Amino acid sequence: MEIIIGILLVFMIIGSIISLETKDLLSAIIAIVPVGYFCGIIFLLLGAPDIAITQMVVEVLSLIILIRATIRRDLTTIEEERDFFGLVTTFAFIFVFFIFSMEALKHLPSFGTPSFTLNNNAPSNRYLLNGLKETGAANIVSAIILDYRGYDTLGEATILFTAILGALAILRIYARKRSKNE
Amino acid sequence: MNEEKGMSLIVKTVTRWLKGFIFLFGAYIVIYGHLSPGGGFPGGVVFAATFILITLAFGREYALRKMGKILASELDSLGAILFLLIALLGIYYGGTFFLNFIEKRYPTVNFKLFSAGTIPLCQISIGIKVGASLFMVFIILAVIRVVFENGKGKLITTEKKDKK
Amino acid sequence: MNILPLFIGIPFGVAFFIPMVSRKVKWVPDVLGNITTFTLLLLSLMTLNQEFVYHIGGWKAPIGIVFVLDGLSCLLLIIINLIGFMATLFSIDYIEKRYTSKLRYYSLFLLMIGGMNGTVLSGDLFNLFVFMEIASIASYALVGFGCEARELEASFKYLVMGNVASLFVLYGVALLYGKTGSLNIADVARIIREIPYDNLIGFASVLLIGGYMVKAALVPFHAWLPDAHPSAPAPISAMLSGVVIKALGIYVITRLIFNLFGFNSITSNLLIYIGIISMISGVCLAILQSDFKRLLAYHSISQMGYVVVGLGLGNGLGILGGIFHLFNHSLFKSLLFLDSGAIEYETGTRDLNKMGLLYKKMPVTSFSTLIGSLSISGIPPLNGFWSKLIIILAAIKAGRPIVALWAVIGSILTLSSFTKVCRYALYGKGEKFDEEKFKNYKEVGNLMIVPLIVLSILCIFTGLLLIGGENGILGPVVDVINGGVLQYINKVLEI
Amino acid sequence: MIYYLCFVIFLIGLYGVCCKKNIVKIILGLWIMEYSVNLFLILLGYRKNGIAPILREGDNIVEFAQKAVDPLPQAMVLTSIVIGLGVLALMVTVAIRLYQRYGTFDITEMRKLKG
Repeated sequence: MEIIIGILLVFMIIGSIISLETKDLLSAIIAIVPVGYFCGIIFLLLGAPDIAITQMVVEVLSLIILIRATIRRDLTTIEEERDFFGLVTTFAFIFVFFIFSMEALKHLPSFGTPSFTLNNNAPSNRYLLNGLKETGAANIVSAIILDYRGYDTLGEATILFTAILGALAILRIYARKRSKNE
Repeated sequence: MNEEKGMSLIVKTVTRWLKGFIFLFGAYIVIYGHLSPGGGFPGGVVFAATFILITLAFGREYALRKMGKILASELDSLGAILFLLIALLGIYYGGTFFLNFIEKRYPTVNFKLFSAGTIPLCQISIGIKVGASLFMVFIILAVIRVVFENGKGKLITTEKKDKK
Repeated sequence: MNILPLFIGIPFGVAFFIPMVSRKVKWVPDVLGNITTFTLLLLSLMTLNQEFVYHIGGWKAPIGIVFVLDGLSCLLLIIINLIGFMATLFSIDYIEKRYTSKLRYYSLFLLMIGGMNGTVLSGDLFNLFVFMEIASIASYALVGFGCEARELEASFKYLVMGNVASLFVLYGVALLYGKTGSLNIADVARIIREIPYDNLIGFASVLLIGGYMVKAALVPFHAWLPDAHPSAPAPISAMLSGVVIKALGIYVITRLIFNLFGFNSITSNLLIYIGIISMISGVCLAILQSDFKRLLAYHSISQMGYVVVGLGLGNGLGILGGIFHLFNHSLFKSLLFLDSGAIEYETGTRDLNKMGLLYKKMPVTSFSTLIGSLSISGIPPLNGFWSKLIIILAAIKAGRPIVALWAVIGSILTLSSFTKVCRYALYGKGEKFDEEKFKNYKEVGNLMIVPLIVLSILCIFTGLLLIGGENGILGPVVDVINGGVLQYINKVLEI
Repeated sequence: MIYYLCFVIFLIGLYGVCCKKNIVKIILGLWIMEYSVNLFLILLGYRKNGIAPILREGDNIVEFAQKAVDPLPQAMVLTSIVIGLGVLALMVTVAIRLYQRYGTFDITEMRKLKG
C-alpha cells in the first residue's frame, strides 16, 4: 500500500511542479487537475470514500472557476524574469523549513498506526464504537460532521456563504458613489 | 434566438436525457448521506453541476430562466437559515445548541432513512445551500466580462435585465 | 437557558436573513444591523464575571466541541461587540454616501463579528481555525469593498498572506492531532504534559503561533496591514485595527501559549523581542507617513508590540498591563480610525498635507481626534497612559530595564508623530491647504458623531478599570493567563 | 517516508506563492498547499488494512471499531475542502477585478501601494 501511495504522491509532485513552471496559463490550470484526481484516488485507497467523492466533484468545479480566471485566450502565455536574490532566499527558507519538518515528522506515529489506536481515551474510539447507537447514522463521518461536531459544519456552511457574498460584493459593477468634494 | 445558443444538437439531447438522472443522483447522495458515502456537501455540488451542465449545453439565457440569480441567492440564504434553525431548535427541545433532538429509536430501527434524528434534515439543508451557492458562483463568473475601452478596463454584465 | 450560542446564532442568522429580504426595502439592513450589534453588546455585558464551559450538542469535552467562557473571552467579547456597535452606528451614513450595496456590507460585517465571537468562545483547535477563517474571509472581502485598484491589491495581498497563514495553522493542528489524537485544547494540553517533549510539538507550536502572528501583524509578518487598513472603509478599518488583529491574533496566541503549550523563558524572550521590534519599527515607519489612515495603521503594529511585551514579561503586573493596553488600544484606535473616516467623509482626502484648521469647522471630530491622539501617546490622565505605565513598571520589576527604556522611547516617538497630526490637520495648516474647499466643510451628521463621543468618553474614564490592580475588575483576565495550563485543563475537562 | 513526500508538496506550493509573479500562479500555489494539507490529514488517520468508517447491516460493531480508519480527520478534511473552495472563488473574483483594473496578471506591474 505504501508503495502505491508513494508512486501516486510522486505523480502529484511532478504535476504540481509542471503546473507551476509551465509558461502557458491554460496548461498550468489543466496540469493541476490530475494532481487533484490523484489526491482523490489516494483518499479512496485510504478508506475515505466520502472525501474522495467530494474531492472529485470539487475538482470539476474548481477547474471551471480557475479557467474563468484566465479570462482572455490571447493573454495566457506569460514571461517572467527571475529575481535571483529573492529566489535564493526563498529556497534557503524552504530548505530550513524542510530540515525542521524532517526532524519533527520523525516523532509522529508511523504510517498505518494512527494516534487514536495508541490512546484509548481518544474521541475517535468513542465515535467508532458508539456512533451508531448515539446518533443513528451508519456513516460515522456523517455522524461526526453533523452531530458530534455539527458546530464545525455550521462554520463550514457559513464560510461558503461568506465567500460567495464576498465574491458578489467584489464583482459589483458600480462600487462607489462619488462624494461632492472628490 | 436562444435555440442557436449553446452546443450542438447531440449535446443538447444527451443533456436533456441526463439532467434528471444527475439531479436524482445528487438527491440520493444527499438523503442517504448518513448510510452510505456522500452527504450534503458532495450532493450539493452535484446539484450545482446539473445546472452548470444545462448552462453549458443550452446557453446562459435558458439556464437563467430556469434558475435566476435572485432565486439562487435566496435558496442559498434559505439553506443556511434552515441549518441554523435546526441547530437552534436543539436549545428549545433539550437546552443545548446542536442537540440531535429527534428520537433515534436505536436499536429497533436502524439503517433506515429516519433513524438518525436530525442528520438527514441537516444534510438536505446543506445540500440546498451548497448547490445554490456554487451555482451562483458559476453564474456570477459566467455573466461578468471584462472589456477594454481606451485602455481602461470596464466590467460589464451580459445578463439581461428585462426578463419576461 | 444559556446565552452563549446566541453570540454565534444571532449574527449568522441575521447575516443569512439580510440578503433575502432587503433587495427592495432600503432601510432593512441598517436597522437590522444596528439592532443586532446592540443586542450583542447587551448580551456580552451580561457575561461579565461568569465562568463556565458549555457543551455543544450535549457531548462532553474531548468528544464534542465546547464553548469556554472565562475572563479573557469575556473581555474580548465585550471589545468585539462594543466596537462592532460603534462601527455599525457610524456606517449608517458613511456607507450610504460612499458605497453601493449596503446589504452585502452589513451581511459581511455581521459574519465577521459572528466569526470573531466564535473564535474567542471556542475551546477546540479545529473549530478555532474554522471560525478564524470565517472572520478572515469576511474581512478579505470587506477590505476590497470599494473595488478601486488599490483596495483590490491590498485585499489580494491580505488574502494571500492570510491564506498561507491559515494553511500553516491547519498543518499545525494536523500535527498536534497526529501526535495526540484529540482536538480539544485542554485535552491536547493534558496529553502534551503527559508525554515527553519532542521536536514535533515544538514544530507544531511554531507553525500555529507563526500562523496566528500573521493575523496579529507582528513585525516579521506585518506586510499586509499597512495596505489593508487604509484601503478598507473607515468602520472596517476601525474593526480591523481595533478588533480583528486582537481577536484572531493576540487572543489566540495568548490562549495557545499560556493555556496549551505552557509559558517558559524561551517563549517569554521570543515575545519580548518580537514585541520590541514591532513597537519600534512600527512607530518609526509611522513618522514618515503623510496619509492619515496609513499612519494609524503603522501605529497599530507598534501598539500591538506593547501588548506582546506586556504578555511576554510574564509577571502578574505585565499581564495586567498587556491586557489593559489591549482594551485601551481597541478603544482609542477605533476612535482614531472613525475620526479619520469622518474627516475623509467631509474633506474627501486622507492626506495630512491637504488638511488644516479643522477645529474651526469640525469641533467635535477634532476634539475626539485630540483625545485619541493624547491617549495613544500616553498622556495622563487618559487610559493609554495607565496601561503603558503599568507595562513599564512591570518591565522594571521583572529586572529588564532595557525593555522599559525601549517602551519609553516608543511612547515618545508616538507622541511626536501625533503632534504632526494635530499640527497639520487640526490646529495648523498643511502644505497644500486649500482655502476654497475649506469653506464648504461642516461637521458630520449626528449619527456619525455619537460613536465618536461615546468612544472619547470611554477613553477618558477607562483608567478607572485599574482600581484594585491585579485583583480588581481585570482580575479574572489576569487569573486566566497567570493560572497557566493546569488551571485551564481542570476547568474544561472538569477533573 | 510518505509524510515527507506529502510535506514536499506543501513546500512546492509555498515556493509557488513566494516566487511566482503571476496572480494565477499564486492561486495555483495556494491550491496545491491545500491539497497537501488535506492529504496529510487523511494519511494521519490511516490504519493498516483499514476499512472505510461506514457500518453495513449485520456488521459487528466491536470488530468494526478495530478495523476502521480514523473518521475524525475525514470530517476535518471535508470542512477544509469547502474552505479551500470558498477562498478559491473569492481569490478568482479578486483576480478578475484586478485584471480589469490593470490589464495584466503580473504583480510586479501593480505597485500603486507604497512599501
